[in-house]
Amino acid sequence: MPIKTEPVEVNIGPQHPSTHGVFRMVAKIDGERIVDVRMVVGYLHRSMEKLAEERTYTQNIPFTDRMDYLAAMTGNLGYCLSVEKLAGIEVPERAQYLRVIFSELQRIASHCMATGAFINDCGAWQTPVMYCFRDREKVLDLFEMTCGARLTTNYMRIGGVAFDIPDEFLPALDKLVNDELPRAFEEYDQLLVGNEIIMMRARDVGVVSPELAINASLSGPMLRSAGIAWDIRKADPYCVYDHMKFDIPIGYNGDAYDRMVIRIEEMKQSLRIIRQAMHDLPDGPHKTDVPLALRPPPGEAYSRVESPKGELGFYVVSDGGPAPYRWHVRAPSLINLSVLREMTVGQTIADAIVTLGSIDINVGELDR
Amino acid sequence: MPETLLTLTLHLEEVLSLGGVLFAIGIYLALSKRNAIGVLMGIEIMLNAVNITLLAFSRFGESPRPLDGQVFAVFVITVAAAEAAVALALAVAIYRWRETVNIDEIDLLRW
Amino acid sequence: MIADNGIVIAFWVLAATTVGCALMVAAVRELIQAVLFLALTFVGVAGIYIVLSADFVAVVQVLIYAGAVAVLMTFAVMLTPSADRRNSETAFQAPALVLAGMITAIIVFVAYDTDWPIADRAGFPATAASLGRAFLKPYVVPFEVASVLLMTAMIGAILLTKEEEEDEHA
Amino acid sequence: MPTLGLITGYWFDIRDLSNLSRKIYELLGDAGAPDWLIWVLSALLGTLGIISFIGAVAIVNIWVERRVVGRMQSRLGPNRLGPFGLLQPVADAIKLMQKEVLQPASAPGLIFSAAPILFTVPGIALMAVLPWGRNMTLADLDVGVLYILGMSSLAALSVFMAGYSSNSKYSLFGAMRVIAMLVSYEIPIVVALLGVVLFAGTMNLQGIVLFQETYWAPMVLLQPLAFLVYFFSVSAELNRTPADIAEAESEIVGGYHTEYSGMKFGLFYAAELINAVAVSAIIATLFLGGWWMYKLDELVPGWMIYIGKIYAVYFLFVWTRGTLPRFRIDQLLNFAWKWLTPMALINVIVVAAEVLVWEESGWSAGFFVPLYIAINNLLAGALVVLFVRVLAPKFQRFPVRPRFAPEIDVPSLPAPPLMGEPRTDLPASGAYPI
Repeated sequence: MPIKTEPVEVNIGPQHPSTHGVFRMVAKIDGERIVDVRMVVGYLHRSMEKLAEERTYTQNIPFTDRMDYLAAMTGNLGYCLSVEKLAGIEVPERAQYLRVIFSELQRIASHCMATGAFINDCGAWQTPVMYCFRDREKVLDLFEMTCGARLTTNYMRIGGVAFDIPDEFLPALDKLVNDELPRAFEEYDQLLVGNEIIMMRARDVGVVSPELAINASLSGPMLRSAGIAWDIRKADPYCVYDHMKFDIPIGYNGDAYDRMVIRIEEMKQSLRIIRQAMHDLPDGPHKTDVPLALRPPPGEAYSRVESPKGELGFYVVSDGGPAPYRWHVRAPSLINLSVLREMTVGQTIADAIVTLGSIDINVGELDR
Repeated sequence: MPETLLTLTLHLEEVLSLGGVLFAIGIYLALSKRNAIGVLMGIEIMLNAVNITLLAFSRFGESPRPLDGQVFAVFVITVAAAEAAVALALAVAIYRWRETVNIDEIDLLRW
Repeated sequence: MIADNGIVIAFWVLAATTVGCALMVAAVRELIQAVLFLALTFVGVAGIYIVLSADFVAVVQVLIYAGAVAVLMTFAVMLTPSADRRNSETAFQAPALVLAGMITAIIVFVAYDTDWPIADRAGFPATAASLGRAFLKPYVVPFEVASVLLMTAMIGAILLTKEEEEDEHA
Repeated sequence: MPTLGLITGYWFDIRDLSNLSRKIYELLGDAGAPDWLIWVLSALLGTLGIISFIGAVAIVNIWVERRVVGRMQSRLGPNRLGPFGLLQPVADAIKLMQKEVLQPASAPGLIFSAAPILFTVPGIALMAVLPWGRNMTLADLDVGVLYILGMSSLAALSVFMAGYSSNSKYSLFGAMRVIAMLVSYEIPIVVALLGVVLFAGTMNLQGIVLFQETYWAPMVLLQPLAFLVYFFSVSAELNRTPADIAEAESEIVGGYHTEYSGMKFGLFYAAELINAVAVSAIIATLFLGGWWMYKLDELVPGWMIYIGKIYAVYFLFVWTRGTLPRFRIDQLLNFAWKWLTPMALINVIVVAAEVLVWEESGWSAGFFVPLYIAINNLLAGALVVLFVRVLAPKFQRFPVRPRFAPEIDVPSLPAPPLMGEPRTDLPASGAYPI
């Protein structure tokens, strides 16, 4: 005869240390166990998709910075690719290589943040996140060197990139990818991969089955952790990814631990890509000339990139005017988050926090 | 000891009276409280009062083995701890069964 | 007879605290507050034990009563629904009050009326070692019985609160 | 103890501060002060010393902890205010005092306000029985170890008061977790200290230090298992990572002190530091020899050695806090019941047998102490290995590292440059502001 208890509703967020922004999770709790979860999004809604219909194509690039502000470069890139596809603009080869270099650097920065914050959610007292920040800072230094901004870079342009790299960039990048970051990832390997406490906290927590992952249209590390090999860089290559040699890490069990180690492995693969791109980086212009008030022919285009969070898609409709008629963003944070209920019901609060941390959402992108 | 203004003294009777007062409070709690846990609190206070009495006799009383009072007090504490655990387990079990810990509703054996 | 000003003052202060807290246990309306006052009562009683030169018993009192029993009681209070957390009285309140008053009167009368055999000795020195010897020499059988009792109580408590197997699937 | 020809026993010999206080009492006694005045004054003086030490500890430890953890996190830590940021704790304290003290409208005010004050009591009360030097004990309790246990079990009640009276769900979670932890971790703590008490034959802390001095062996060598069990259990009771589930910031925001602000929160914060130091001091006394350190305590003041040892243990706590992620509550309770309690029980049985053999055989300590050091260390190692082999959670179902996808399953439909025909059914574009 169990004790009769009423489930309690607990608001996890919008003001909570572990919701990574203003996201709210209304958990119905029986003791420490979660019975039901309701997600409330929209606290950071800035109406970007509607605002974009009032601005020219070039003016919309800064919005993409501020969507996933931890991965501004890939946001820039995805949007520029879609407009280039819509307007049929050719991008110079040097710009394509630069785009690959910067989006892979951005992947490293974003995954650093995700890994550190994830272990913070596991309860480490800020130490891993500080280590990850240390390495992320080095990447951001390179961004600052190139385009003057660290976070909201606004670097990609329709038809290329905004600036060519400065002279001191390549030596600095060489030092970073051949010396500093490999050593840092070695450290992550020793400290995080196979760490018993992290395994106790993250193994079999927040499990996504392959069927659920496909049905829910998950992407990125969430999908790959379930053992499904899918990466836009391989499946639908953009820029010069088809020239690059790299491997796609996939998980075994679809749990939070798999996602963490996949992110760490992806950072190492990014280093491989950057080394190849550095080696092959051709000379030439970094940008084609595109009219400031670009008027693409009427039509629609969808292009997608593998952002650190997953498949980041931009759907642009033009009616021939100088501003997009409709602009829609397929935000991986939102779609990956949609399985939160399936992942957390039946777990304890502590596990739910770990699960949420392992999804790696970014509320700027979630609410747009 | 140097001469002080006033010498206060404490006798067995005063300690026994304290024990008596505490015991009475315990009895009042045990008899009058509606909640089973309140009753248990009364019983614990009564046991404490008895312990005070035991220790008072041990301290003041004439005895060949004066420490025996303390030995008894330790036994009382031991038994009281066991009793508290069982009584609280009973309260929880009763609550599961009857969904109340009010003793005037737990009257299955009354008539 | 204790004739040390400090100890006597300490006794009366502690006695007042203890009785006051015990009365508060009866008086407060919230069960959880009653438990907290009960913990204070236990600590006060421990102080009185020290006055009676029973340092071991006093520390055991703090450890078991204030540390364990009070915590167990708070736990039990938490397990009951919030509607039942009043500290209210049954219809026996008035008779209980009369009975308590009578018991107080009787005990105080007996305490002052009886001619107790008083030994005028100083307080005990350290009692822990001699208590330990007492437990293991003259009182070894009660000691073992007490441990068996504790074991039984533990098993009983576990059995009483254990959820039945078939209900786990419900 | 006139050793090495150094002056001793005089009031200006700081190796034993009790010389100084004795001198004061002698002066007072000569001046004709009554006995009770000297008693009260001596008690007040000792209390004042302890309280000022605690005050200094609370201030210094904020700085120490932040700097050390900062160093571990590859950053600097506070370094702006004063030399090496030493004034940072003062600024923190001033900020906390200035903050408005908020109280939930539905919180029972008395319990809510009393909880942080009561929380500081056990840590301070613990300090009274510690032996700071050969003659430096404020309260030389014969049941010191038991007193320590009783005091540390009181802290949970005030934490519970805080959590319950805050009337917030997160606070209540913290309170429930504290009680569950207390019920589980009290047992290994008591049983582990029982081993130490059995060996030393006394519950007096000074006596335990003297035992270690007599046999020239810190208790951590004689009782490694008890040390491990006590260290783990106590870091759980102290609410420090890896066992800080009661205030688990990332899960239940702040646990029992979620709703506290201003100086009430400051009291919790300071009391936590004081408790950590008190527990470090207990470990330093029981396991590391207190003020004794082979022959060093004849040269250096014992209380300095003692404070050094306290901070060495405290560093261990800071280290674990800066390194390890948190356990889940069921894992922690498992750890207490399945690992620590059996280990401590085995330890007590072994120690009882060893002490019995020692006392009955009548052979010299010079034979038994090294033998028992060897036996107990071997036993500790064997038990730890055994428990890890048998009880550690198994994760071998899946490899630790991810595998690499052999091939990407690329769908046969490459996306066309333009999806479908250009749409003509769109409404006419208005005047778009550019």
